[in-house]
Amino acid sequence: MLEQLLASVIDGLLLGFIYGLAAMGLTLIFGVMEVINLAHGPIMALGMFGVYYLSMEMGLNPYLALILVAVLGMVLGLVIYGIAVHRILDAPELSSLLATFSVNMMIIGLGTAFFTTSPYNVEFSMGSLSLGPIILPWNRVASAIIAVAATALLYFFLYRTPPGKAIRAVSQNRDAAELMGIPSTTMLALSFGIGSMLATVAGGLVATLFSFTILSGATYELKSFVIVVLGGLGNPAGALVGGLILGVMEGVIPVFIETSWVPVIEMVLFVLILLVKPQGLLGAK
Amino acid sequence: MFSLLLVITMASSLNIILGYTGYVSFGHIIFYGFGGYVGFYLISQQGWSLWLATLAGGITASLLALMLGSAILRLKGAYFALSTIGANVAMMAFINNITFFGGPTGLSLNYSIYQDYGGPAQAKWLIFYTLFGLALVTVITSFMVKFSKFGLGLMVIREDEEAAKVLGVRTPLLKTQAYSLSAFFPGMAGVLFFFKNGSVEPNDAFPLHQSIEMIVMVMLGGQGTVLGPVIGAGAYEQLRSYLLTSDLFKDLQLAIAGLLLLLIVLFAPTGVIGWLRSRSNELRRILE
Amino acid sequence: MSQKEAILQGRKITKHFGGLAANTDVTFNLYKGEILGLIGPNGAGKTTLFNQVNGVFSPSEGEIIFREVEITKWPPYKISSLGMARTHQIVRPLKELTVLDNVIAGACFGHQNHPLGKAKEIAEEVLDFVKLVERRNMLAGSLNVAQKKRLEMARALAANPVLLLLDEVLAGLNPAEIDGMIEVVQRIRNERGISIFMIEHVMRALMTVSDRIIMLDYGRLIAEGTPEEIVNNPQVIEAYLGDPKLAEKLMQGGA
Amino acid sequence: MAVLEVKNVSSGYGEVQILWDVSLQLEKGKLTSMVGGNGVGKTTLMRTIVGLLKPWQGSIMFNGKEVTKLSAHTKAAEGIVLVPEGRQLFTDMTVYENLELGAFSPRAKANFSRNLEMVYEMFPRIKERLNQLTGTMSGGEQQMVAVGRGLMAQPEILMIDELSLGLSPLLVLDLFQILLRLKGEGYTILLVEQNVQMALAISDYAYVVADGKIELQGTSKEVANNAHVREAYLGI
Repeated sequence: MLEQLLASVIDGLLLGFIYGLAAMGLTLIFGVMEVINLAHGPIMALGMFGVYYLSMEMGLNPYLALILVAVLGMVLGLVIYGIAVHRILDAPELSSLLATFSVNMMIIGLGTAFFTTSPYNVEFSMGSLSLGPIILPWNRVASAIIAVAATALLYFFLYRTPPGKAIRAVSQNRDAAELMGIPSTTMLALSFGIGSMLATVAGGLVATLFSFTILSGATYELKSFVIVVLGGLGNPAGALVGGLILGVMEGVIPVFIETSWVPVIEMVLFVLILLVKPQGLLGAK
Repeated sequence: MFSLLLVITMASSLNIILGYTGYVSFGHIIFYGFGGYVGFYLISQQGWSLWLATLAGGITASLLALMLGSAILRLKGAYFALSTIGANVAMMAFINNITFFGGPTGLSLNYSIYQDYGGPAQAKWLIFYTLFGLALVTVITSFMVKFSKFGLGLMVIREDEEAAKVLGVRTPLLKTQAYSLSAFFPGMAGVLFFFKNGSVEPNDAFPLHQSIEMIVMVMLGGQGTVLGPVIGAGAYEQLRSYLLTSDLFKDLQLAIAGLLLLLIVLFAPTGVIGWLRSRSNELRRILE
Repeated sequence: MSQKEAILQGRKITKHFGGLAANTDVTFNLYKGEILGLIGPNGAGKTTLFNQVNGVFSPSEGEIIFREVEITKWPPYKISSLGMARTHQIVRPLKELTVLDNVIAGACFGHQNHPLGKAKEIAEEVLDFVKLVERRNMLAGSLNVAQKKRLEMARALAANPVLLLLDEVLAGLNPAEIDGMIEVVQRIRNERGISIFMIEHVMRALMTVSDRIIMLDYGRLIAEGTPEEIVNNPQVIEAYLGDPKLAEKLMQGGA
Repeated sequence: MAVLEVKNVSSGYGEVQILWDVSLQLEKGKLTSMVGGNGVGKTTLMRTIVGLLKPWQGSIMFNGKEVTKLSAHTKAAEGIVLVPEGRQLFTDMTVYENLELGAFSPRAKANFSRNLEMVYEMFPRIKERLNQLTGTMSGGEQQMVAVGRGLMAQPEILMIDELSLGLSPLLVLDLFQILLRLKGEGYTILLVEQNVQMALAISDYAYVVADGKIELQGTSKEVANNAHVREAYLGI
């Protein structure tokens, strides 16, 4: 029992880093421009298909493919920002929700036409790592390491580089940032780009672990919502912690009750936190 | 025609909370699904008549909204919208686990039951007329709300909730009432629809994307107007059935609907009615 | 003096936001039928005080008594039903509703809680009173600033309140509009017997309409008296024009 | 020589016009103040000059070059710097980060260390708290950071909106002394200040704004001795 529990916790933690990475993209965008990106899931799905095509069809190593996918994710984000997001930033909230959802519908619609809704698999294995009684597939370990590295890079960017600081400045006070000579529109577009880059990378990592369809993004999008709310909307560090909490929960809960209760618990928790502690468990601000 | 009447009912009732009160519910389908499930259970497992069960479906959906609303209507803007998504998914996952609702496989009817209503064909007509009546009652209710003191209170909340409180509007009460009312009709519609289909399962009952399609319909016609949701529902349904039957577009139905939504949001945020109203003052008075 | 009935009492009202004290120990009375002015420099805590009086915030400490009922922690709609109405410094018209509907809302939800039909009659009458009746079918969002201010006033009046809080109703108006508004304020008290508590920056106007004035500075009540007493109060002059000695000191230090 | 020339500018928010045909000049190295009641349009004018609001009519010339339609960040990068009302700091960032962001533009970056030294010297209090989040500071300290951040931007024109708002008299004295010093060092300053007496005491030239128009202008002495100004403020 204890061993099983430990294995579940480790499993959950490894997955949690990827969840956290995905949620970070969502929370970054919200933190900077108060837009809840409802196209987050489909963008993740595109990341999955990106890795699939680059590795299975073009023979690239999946992890190398991730780099290309990241670049494409950035470009995709910039395009989405320019077409659907920029114009509704000052409009009521409903507008941004609907605009990003319309992007969601378009990606899912086109994606279904191209890829159908049948499952795809990135077939690829690197053996396992044994830690005493616990056996971990290297895929999972590598994904978690990459997710951690990407998180660290994001933090380095946001806290140590001038454009990163400028993005934080814009997120805190857009007018004041303009007054300091910071081109706020460029920074907003850049953060949307980074947000969707993180989504595609997280999607790509998921693709190296599980089979997926064009609709798979939706599940991860919902998980990202839960995580983001756990960690506090707009707080990237919180997203990482939230991701780990969710990962561990998903690992541990099935040890005690049926797996099908997991989403009920997740979503009830989500609504409860929104109600009781909307600033998130970490209590930013 | 069934689905047209259904979407008119859904869009008009959503409009009460979305258009009049200004609260964006991304999970309004929850009331259709939950009310429908309860009614269907009463018919298929407890032998209730369709009429009683339909009423029960509406009432339980309203009660759900009352409970849910008294909690989540405290949230503002995006937080409210997110919580409705959460509630929707939670409910679907919950029903999946409830054995007397049949879990993931759902419930189905013994087809002999249609004999009580004059055979399957007759029953279908019966449901059609009932649904027609329901759609009509929903639109009439929407009209009555719009021109009542209650409706004025809701619109004051939509315009400025803080100012509403200062004016003496008991905002928590009114919001909850509006939410509850807007859940009643979808609950009944759910029972009728599942009864017509003869079965229900969680994935049919709580499709998140339909919640958002409802919002599109309301927006397309014009939120906050009586006729807007009706026109929007009609137009959207027309478009969807055209796309679904066209060889060229049938795979791209969703993408085109998405594009349409984006165009509305970017260029015509007040919908068809809003656009017409802004053309002329005369029309404004007619097109409430 | 002791005969006067205090309709609103603030007792040691204190409000903190985080570490900042917006109001500290503010105690005052407002007597029935009186126009009480509230002045103070920007950021002195005037609007914060209003927000506590009508329930938008509840005070961190202290009590508020209105018509002999303690209302300290009541929500605004409950206070409103007891007969208090207010206007906002930054006007809050219900933009997508018509002017008439804005005022009807005031009549049917506030103090009197009238049905729609009766509320409409009252609204028409009040709109006439503030000279906005010919614009009743326009959307409130399309009015200009002066009209929006009068609309706020009408909306508050339609509730037939016992006490009316006015937050800078004169700001942003030109001299002619100011005179018009002053007349309206006076008529509200004289013809309708409504007590008035008003924040105002246009001192000249306040001097002519108010019976008494209280002054806040850094969140504390520092002066109280008739307009005459207030203008001659050195603390008031200092707060508004700046301390003449401070300016001298500065010039010496700087030279 | 006029560094900044505002000619016949009208502006406002949405459909509401706030400024009517306003003209104003800033002379190089002079301290100009703008006084007037609440809501008369001083802040709106400042926001229009820096480009947060677009003028509806009229033009704005900066060093003889037209800058009327440039965006706020471009103007800031060229040296038109505003220390806005209410500080508007990046409250979840440290003092040092705020100062650093002040020097975002290439022009300002080139003078980074020199300006930083100057700010440290003027505001020793700030130097002691470089790693504190500005949101946790007192109003006075925040105002110092705001002025410091403005100075880091290497201003050709330094505009300050409500320097003394909500600060205690002692702090106000400190800040005004800093202003005097900046004036002595040749900064061109436009000051909006509710403390009329103090503003007029230290400035060279003054504009009185009322109802979105320039009602009166002249040397500070002339304005200070004008009976009309006293009347407009106190009604005496």
